[in-house]
Amino acid sequence: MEPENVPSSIVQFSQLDKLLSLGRANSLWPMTFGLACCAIEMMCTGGSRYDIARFGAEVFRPSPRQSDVMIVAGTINKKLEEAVKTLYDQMPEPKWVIAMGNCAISGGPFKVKENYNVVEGADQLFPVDVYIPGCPPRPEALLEGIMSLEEKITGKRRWPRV
Amino acid sequence: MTILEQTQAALAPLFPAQEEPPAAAEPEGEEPVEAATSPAERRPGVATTEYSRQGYHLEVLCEPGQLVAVAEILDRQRFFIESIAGVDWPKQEQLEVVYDFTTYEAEPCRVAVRTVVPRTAPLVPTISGVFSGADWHERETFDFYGIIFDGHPDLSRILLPEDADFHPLLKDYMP
Amino acid sequence: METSIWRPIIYLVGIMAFAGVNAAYLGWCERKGAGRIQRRPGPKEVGPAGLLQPLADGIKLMTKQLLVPQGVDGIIFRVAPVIAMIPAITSMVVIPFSGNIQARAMELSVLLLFALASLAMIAILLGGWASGNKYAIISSARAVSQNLAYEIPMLLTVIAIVMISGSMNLRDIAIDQQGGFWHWNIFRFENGHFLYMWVGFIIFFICSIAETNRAPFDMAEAESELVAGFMTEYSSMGFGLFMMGEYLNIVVGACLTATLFLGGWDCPFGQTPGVWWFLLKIYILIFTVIWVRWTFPRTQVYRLLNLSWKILIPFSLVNVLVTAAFIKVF
Amino acid sequence: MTLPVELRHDETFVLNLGPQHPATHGVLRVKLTMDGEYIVHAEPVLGYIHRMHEKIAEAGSFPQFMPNTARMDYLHALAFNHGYALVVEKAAGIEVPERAEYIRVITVELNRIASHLLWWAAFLLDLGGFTPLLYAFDDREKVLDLLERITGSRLTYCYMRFGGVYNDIDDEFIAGTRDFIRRLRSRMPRLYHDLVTHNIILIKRITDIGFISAEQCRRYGATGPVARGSGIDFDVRKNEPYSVYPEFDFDVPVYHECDSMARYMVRVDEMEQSMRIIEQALDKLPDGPVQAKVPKNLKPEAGYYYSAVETARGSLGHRLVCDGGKNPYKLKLRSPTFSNLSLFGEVAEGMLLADALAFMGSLDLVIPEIDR
Repeated sequence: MEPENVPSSIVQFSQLDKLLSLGRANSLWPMTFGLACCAIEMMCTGGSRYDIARFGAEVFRPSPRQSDVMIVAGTINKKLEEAVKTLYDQMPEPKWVIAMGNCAISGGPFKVKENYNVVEGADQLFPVDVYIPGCPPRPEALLEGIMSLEEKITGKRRWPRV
Repeated sequence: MTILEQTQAALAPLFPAQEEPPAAAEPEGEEPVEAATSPAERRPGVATTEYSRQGYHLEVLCEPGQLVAVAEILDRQRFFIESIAGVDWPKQEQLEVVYDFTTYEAEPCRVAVRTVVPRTAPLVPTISGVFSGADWHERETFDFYGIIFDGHPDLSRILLPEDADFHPLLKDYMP
Repeated sequence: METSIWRPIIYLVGIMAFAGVNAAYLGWCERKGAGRIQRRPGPKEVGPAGLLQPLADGIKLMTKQLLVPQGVDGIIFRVAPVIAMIPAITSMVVIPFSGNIQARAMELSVLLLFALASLAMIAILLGGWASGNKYAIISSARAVSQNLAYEIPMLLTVIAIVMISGSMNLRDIAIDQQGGFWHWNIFRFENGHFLYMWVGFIIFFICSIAETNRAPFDMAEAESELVAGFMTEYSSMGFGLFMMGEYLNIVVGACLTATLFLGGWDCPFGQTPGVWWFLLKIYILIFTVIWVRWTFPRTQVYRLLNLSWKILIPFSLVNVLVTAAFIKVF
Repeated sequence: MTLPVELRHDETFVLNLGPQHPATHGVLRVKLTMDGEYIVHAEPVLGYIHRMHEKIAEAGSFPQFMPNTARMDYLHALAFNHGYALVVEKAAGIEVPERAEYIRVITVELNRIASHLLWWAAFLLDLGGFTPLLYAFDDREKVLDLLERITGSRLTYCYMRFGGVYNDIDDEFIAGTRDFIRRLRSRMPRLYHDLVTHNIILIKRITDIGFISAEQCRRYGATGPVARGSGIDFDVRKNEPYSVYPEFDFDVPVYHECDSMARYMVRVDEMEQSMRIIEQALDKLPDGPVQAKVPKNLKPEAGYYYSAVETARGSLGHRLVCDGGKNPYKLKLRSPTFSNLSLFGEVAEGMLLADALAFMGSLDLVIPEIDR
């Protein structure tokens, strides 16, 4: 994947900016926000085997005010829509969103023609930074998603892609 | 006497039309199975069903007006409510409500109670006064089918948003 | 004194550095320690062994948007985290790190410490109240009742110590215990009688965990009940300051325990005393606090209060009486 | 423990617990009317993860709905697979080969252990104990490895087929399962009981909390560990045996204390019973095919069918109505936690907030299963 072309800001502090983005990328605190099946895999990612703590991202904050990244782990439906939007708005900048699983990407298995209740993708509500496909994605996939987000923030990848 | 027979005996007085001996009632019990697609033709009554095939022992077809009485009898027999299911029969212009009851006793006994109401005026009395658990099940059935449970303490949307104006499980509903 | 201008500056810098490093790196210790207990590596990718993790967290927290939600009491909301932080740092002034490392040897330093400790509770109360969030308000009410309940047994045990040492000066109390672990207050003999001060030590340690709102007494920020408690509405460094204040309170609590009961900077075997012994003792105590947190489930509010009012306070009262009796009567 | 205080209804406030709250395990919302920390009135609000499963069932053919079943109760997905397969097999009159039945039992029970482990972890998390979560996940990962090996997925299995299972098990799976049972048995006393079950804080915290009487269970239709913790000896596997469960010797743990601790103990004991079932099934495992011949286009006879299975949370019912077509005409799912949760409001009244959350944790809620 080519490095993304990030538009430069008006005022630049090149070295400082790099430091800031490094700091942010290495301290991504997700919100405790499980929706459905994917949330279980999200919990597994925090478990001893996968240990999301290695990247400093294990601090699951229950309050949106203190979290940096919202992992949308599951299906959003029409009743929940408003709540999820509110949670997103409550997060302070800079904030990122990871759409975990097919439901959060597009509605997944619920994107059918009888669909009367499921929002077809989190990106219909707010911008999404990283998409992790799978139903549900494996914990490794979530780690990869976290690393992709780091790459997006700093422009550098932690480890070479395998 | 097994629970099944007890229940059958307790329910029998509700359906005076079925005064024939039980032997005669047996074949009639099979009838609703074949006639599933046309609920309109069924007659009220109690009938045993083939457990190994259908998964329940007793089937009660009743008028909506008899529901509370049936529920009270089942309550006395220490049954509990498992679920309430709505079924939509648009061709017959009917809505059907299927109640499932079972018991904690060691001997299995499942009772299905079925009743039909016209699609245009779906009004069924509530049994939430008898079984508290029926409360949410009835709300759900109302949510999905628009069946009004008369006398329900709080018949509101349970699964769909409060402002939803449709009943999604009706066969003719398409978003 | 000729060095009068340099002395405060050196101590100011020293204390600030000590506080800052502790506040930042105790978080790392906690995460690593939790990892150890839970059979996983913990932070390890950010810098060697994850040592740069607190730096990254700090940078992130400092550069995050400082959100002041609508409907909060703006001034108090902004001031509360600072109030949480300041008393913890100020407390360090009177703590004797060793025989000759102490910023100020005040006569009533024990009293000053407890006065400052109460301020930390006020910070929680203000923060929770100003947020205007229902969870935060419940949390601050809990914090106040908890701190009130636990300050009493804590002070009562300290009274016993003060009676033994005959001083309210932390330095004097520590000097009084020099010369090996059998002189420490926890194993104190007086007139040939063993004083059972270990009871006081346990009460004091439990109280200091409760005072710092640590698990299993973390009622105020009980995550699964009150979301994030009084910090629910705080973002960025407001939250960061509360966190740092909490860690500093643990440090102060450990320092106090070490000075009052474990002989301060005294070497356990009667050898050369020094600041390293003091640091060793406080970090052992801090590790115990972390260990307790990751082992026990949280208790209940009323059980917590019952524990204090029905068990700890009577015991510490008896402790005071017995100690007085041993000193005066026998 | 409900304290004898007089609740003053004039100074109450409303506290919204959820839909995003760490203790609700998903997106349940509970509207609490509070007086200080006492709950005056509790009303669960459902539907935040309603995903139209019943509508989707009517739209597709019979096999097409199988993947959906796993996405309802993702913690005990195989039991949902099993329940759906059972009802369709009943309707279509399909015989299942014996080996397939055994494999079904083994996998369902393994999955039950995984589900109980996760409940255990999440319950302790509710009570503020974080470390047990990771120990339980450690063991749970082993189960997931085993199941992944034969089903191909970690969480949302689509393993059962009408008339059998998708994949045969091999020696490595059998050896791995035996290993896992040995491992869990050896870890149970030290890691689970010494650390948690016998912990005085936990015992004080959940004993006498959330009293549900047997009569209350019956009125609300509670099943599973919730009912068994209230002294009701009801387990579909025993009361109404399906599959090959009658061939195994296992007990149904029943506790009469009716509190959260009783429900806790029921689940912990059930893990041991599941291990017993798996061991016996592995010993008796017959040879043979794992999939019966089933017509491609399944068209069960018109009629009403019901099947019940015991999931980790209670009795799961499938009410199937067929009209002779290739789609289920109506499929209603009787989800156990829907009924179990419905008694929350009545029991939580007068409780302290923290106790109510401990009680809620002991109900073992899986929200997508409630909302379907």
